[in-house]
Amino acid sequence: MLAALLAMSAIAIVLGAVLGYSAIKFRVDGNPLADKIDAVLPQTQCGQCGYPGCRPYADAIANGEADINLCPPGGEEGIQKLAELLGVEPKPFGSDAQPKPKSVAFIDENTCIGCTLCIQACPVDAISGAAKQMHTIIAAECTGCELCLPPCPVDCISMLPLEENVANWKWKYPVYALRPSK
Amino acid sequence: MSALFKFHGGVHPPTHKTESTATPITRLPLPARLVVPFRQHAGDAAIPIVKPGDHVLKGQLIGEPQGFVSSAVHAPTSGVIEFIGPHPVAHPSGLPDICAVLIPDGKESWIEKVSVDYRNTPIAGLREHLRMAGIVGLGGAVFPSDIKLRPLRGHSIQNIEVLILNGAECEPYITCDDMLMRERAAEVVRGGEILRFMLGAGKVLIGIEDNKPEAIAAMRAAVQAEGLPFEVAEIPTLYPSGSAKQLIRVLTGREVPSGELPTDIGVQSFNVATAYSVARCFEQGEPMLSRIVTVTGNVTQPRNYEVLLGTPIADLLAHSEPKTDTRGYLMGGPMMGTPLPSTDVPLVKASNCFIAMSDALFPAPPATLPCIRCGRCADACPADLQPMDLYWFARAKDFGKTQSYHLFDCIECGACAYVCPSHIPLVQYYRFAKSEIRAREQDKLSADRARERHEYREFRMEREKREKEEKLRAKERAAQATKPAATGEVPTASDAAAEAQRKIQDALAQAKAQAAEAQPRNTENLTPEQLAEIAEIEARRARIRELAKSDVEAPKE
Amino acid sequence: MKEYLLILVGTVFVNNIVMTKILGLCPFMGVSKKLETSLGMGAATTFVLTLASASSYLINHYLLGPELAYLTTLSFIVVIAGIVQFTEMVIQKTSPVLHQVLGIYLPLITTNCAVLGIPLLNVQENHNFIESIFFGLGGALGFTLVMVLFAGMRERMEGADVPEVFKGSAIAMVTAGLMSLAFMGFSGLIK
Amino acid sequence: MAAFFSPFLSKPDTVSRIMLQVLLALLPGIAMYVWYFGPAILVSISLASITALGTEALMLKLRDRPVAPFLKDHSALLTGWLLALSIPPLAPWWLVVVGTAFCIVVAKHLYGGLGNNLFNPAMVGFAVLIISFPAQMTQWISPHGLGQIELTFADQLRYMFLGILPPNVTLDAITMATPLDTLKTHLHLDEPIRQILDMPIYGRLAGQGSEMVSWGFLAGGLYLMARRIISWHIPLAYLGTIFAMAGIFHLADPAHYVTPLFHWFSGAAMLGAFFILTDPVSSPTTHHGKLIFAAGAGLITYLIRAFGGFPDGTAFATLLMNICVPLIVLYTQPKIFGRKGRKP
Repeated sequence: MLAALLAMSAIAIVLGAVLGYSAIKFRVDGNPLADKIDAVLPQTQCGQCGYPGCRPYADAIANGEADINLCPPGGEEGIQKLAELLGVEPKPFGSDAQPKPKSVAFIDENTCIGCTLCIQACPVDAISGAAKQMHTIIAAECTGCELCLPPCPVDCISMLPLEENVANWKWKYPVYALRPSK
Repeated sequence: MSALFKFHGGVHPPTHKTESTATPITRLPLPARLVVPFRQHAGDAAIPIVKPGDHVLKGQLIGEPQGFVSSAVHAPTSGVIEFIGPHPVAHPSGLPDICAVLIPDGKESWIEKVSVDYRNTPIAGLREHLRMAGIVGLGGAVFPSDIKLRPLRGHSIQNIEVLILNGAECEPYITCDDMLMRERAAEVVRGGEILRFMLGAGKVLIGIEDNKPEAIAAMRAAVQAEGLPFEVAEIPTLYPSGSAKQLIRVLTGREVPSGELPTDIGVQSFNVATAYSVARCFEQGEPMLSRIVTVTGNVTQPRNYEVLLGTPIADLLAHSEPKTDTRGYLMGGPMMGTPLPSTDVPLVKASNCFIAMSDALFPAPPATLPCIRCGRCADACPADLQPMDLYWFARAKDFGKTQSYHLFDCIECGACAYVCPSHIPLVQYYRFAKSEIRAREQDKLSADRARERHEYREFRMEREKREKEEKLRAKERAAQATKPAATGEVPTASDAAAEAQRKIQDALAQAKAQAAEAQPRNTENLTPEQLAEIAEIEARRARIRELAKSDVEAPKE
Repeated sequence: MKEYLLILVGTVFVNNIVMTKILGLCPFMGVSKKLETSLGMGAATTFVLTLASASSYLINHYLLGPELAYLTTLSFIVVIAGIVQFTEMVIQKTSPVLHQVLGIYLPLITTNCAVLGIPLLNVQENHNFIESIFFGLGGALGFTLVMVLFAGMRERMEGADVPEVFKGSAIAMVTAGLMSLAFMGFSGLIK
Repeated sequence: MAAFFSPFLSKPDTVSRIMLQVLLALLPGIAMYVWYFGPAILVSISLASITALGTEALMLKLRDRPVAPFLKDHSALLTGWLLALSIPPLAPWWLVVVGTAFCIVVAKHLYGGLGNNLFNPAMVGFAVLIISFPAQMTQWISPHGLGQIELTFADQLRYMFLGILPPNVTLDAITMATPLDTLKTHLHLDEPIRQILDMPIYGRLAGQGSEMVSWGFLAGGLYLMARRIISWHIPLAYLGTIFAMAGIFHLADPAHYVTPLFHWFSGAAMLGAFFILTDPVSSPTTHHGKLIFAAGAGLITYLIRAFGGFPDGTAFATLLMNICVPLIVLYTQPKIFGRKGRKP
């Protein structure tokens, strides 16, 4: 009986020593994963995921607090990429966070009073204008995050979905009848 | 005769070329109205510089190039611009595009045509001239020709050894280049010489498939007549030998490295029709206003026409009298062409052929079955790709994998779908995958830009906050420095309350004084009538005050 | 030297630990979704298994001896856990990507029945030191080979038009079954 | 509908025509089979065909796919025929039915039907049968003229369907092991090759009747290569490897290892080389891949025949190499246009 205890404790001591030494030698810090997740997110900084912007959401996913299907602007392929990156099963969107077609904000110029509230709210400075001057949205820079809608006192901002034109038209997934055409 | 080389794969579809080469090129009479799209070339659309109602001359610039990859658009004939706005165009999406509708006045009065002596004009000037004349590649890509003549990045002059004039025209049914070479070989050759001069190319090869003997003879005669050291090479008929990369491989044995341009290996290729329009542009000073078009297929009179750009297709087709059992029209060839959403679309620089489709000529293929990986498409692919794997991952929408199988090296020639025993629309899957990948890369770019702007904004907010705090602290320090000199001891809480009280009293007193001084002004030097009027108003005010007082008390009792 | 090679080839092909002995199925099913992860997992398992079979022989031969034979399983598990922890630290240091991608399956090597099974088989067939190392190496290489092939098949099956009910791990199980059916062809090859 | 995208032209060839060609190419071999072993094989082939088509239709109905186009593509028929040809003709009727049903349902439709299966369906069926019913799978009949008792066709039918033998005939009398099987058993008894090959069962090259059947399949295979239905890579590599391996071992020890030609014309070598391994769905698509795939199959076939437990290794070799196909294809991608680095 004594020999058994001795043997086991001998193994334990040897292993403890090896692991202790390597724990020091192979210390590693920082979490490169968060940057990779942030690279996948659509950077709309819209906060629909419940976090104040994409970087906080990326950090939350990295240390496992947040789920991967809370980002509607990222759409279906966003979840696909996150699932692939984290090696987990892709989850469909929850009922509340359904992705919407990409849209751009538009200021109705006859009601805008130039109060600069939307300019302060815009996460990517996509609104040009000054106090008491006319405001307008730079369509190219607007990410469609809808953060400028609530602060506007006169509700002159509306979201216009990007319509298809000859330039951004995409070929569709081919659909053909399995039955012979005749 | 330089040796010829082979490229992997290629197919032999029935050529159907003899129908439309029987009659010579016919000029089409002026149609009733012309619809000129502003996006007739690769790259950004031209910007309209005319307004509805303007009168324009034939050849007058109506659309300025915008951005680096763009080209100009001209009025095909003299007349009045009726309308500028969206109009259906020949695009697979069927979506409208911005066009100018021109009502010809029938006079065909030209602008003042200026011919250019290309030998002693700076090359850059010549390129600018081509860009403003709207000269684009007529092989099908409609890429602005001036950019293709630009020296390679970082080189002052072009190091092009070989210029190739592409007269292969390997698509079935299409014969517009063939007829152009037969009837106007001289100008094509002179255009080739201009391009050779601009590129400083050593050798010029003209590649023509051996199923066009008359064109080969005509071009050789023209080269002889012009006394130019060009070589007309007769290449074997094999689809898609007319594709630039494949023709360069056949004529020079060099392979354009994947993802790079032909100029990187010292070769540049132009379509023969492009060379022809370059010659017309410099010799007659004519911008690109018309082109040769084949109308063939299920029509009684298949032939080639010289047609003004912007001519509605319905007029063009009417001349060839399509047969009754035509069930649709095709722009381009049967292998790479696109179905026309309607015939009310204009002819553009890229439309080299229109085919009337009938069940006899284009039978509906049998039912599409799943891919059995038989490998015939891989044997037929001129780019040595593995179409069955590309199809497999494009169908599963796994775009990362399609790129690792070199999706973007696919030239969409259709050879794989042609030989597929399961009749799968393979090219459609590749176009879908390419569109999706391009859209995603675009999203990625805008996402990165959005992140940069967001991070800069955060940084700017931080900076502003810090500056505000510093300013505040500086002000306080300054205020601190002046106040202690006067009282010497630290004011206690009660003193502070008394201080505040005193301030309020002063403010009230000041307000009362101001109200008292506020006399009604301009009461002197008034005319008697004004004084009477003021008196009457004062009276009325007094009466109203009486009424108001009584009302207020009235409800109280 | 010939019989060492025979052991090696035998354990990789003929009595492959995953296909014929049906050991180590959970990482085989879990990690083989992508080719890179299965390669990483295979390498990690080979590293652990070779070390484990070597150290298990030493422990069994010198430390435990005949009278303490009842301790073999317990001590083997402790040693394997130590080695796996050591491997995890090495991998986290050398390639954090692989460490992140393997995720939970890296520490799970400890519970991989192949990793414990092989040392126990070594003891059962009382191989000498060199034989047990070759047996461990062969078993691990067999595991890696089969898992990489399986990952190749699963990546291709991603795009297959599998009926909805069978999508995902169901069709993977069927494929694994057919694979072991195929490996039965090798039976009897080595006496 | 499909003609709404370019290209609008296509070659008139179809999948059903390809599979039909392969079926036609099987006929010479089947003719030899009937000639030497009697018409019983035709019964099992028709049984297999009916089961294959029936199961295919059932599965297509279950997946609510249009049944007509898929039934007309003859792929199920081909699977049925290949399985029927690789199991003993006198095997009980349910053996063929169970085998074919398993092929079509599990090996083909579970993966998604035509074009999605990873394993060659016929060989999966064969492997399942040989492992689950080893007894019935060794009831091969002897070719004519070997002095065995000749069963009339009616007796054969009665035995296949009812399992009743004519009064004074025992099962062993009418059945015998395949030439390969007898070779392996006698080799185990350490008899020299020359003595074994003198047995009546062996003809000039290999088994008395089975070598002629192999000639039939060889003829069919060459027809397929001529019609460019299959490429030369797989048959050449497969038969070449078997020839090389058998040659080496025969030269090293002629007393224990038979000549390469024996291996060519015995068992399912020819059937495997031209019809089984060249199944386009489960074999690699790249030319180099086909060579590696077939060479591997040849190696494994020879190892199993010479040292393994089963008489003929073609089936297991096919399945084992099918496992490696996705990886082989991944690593034998040809250099694409513009990446060959060819500067003339």
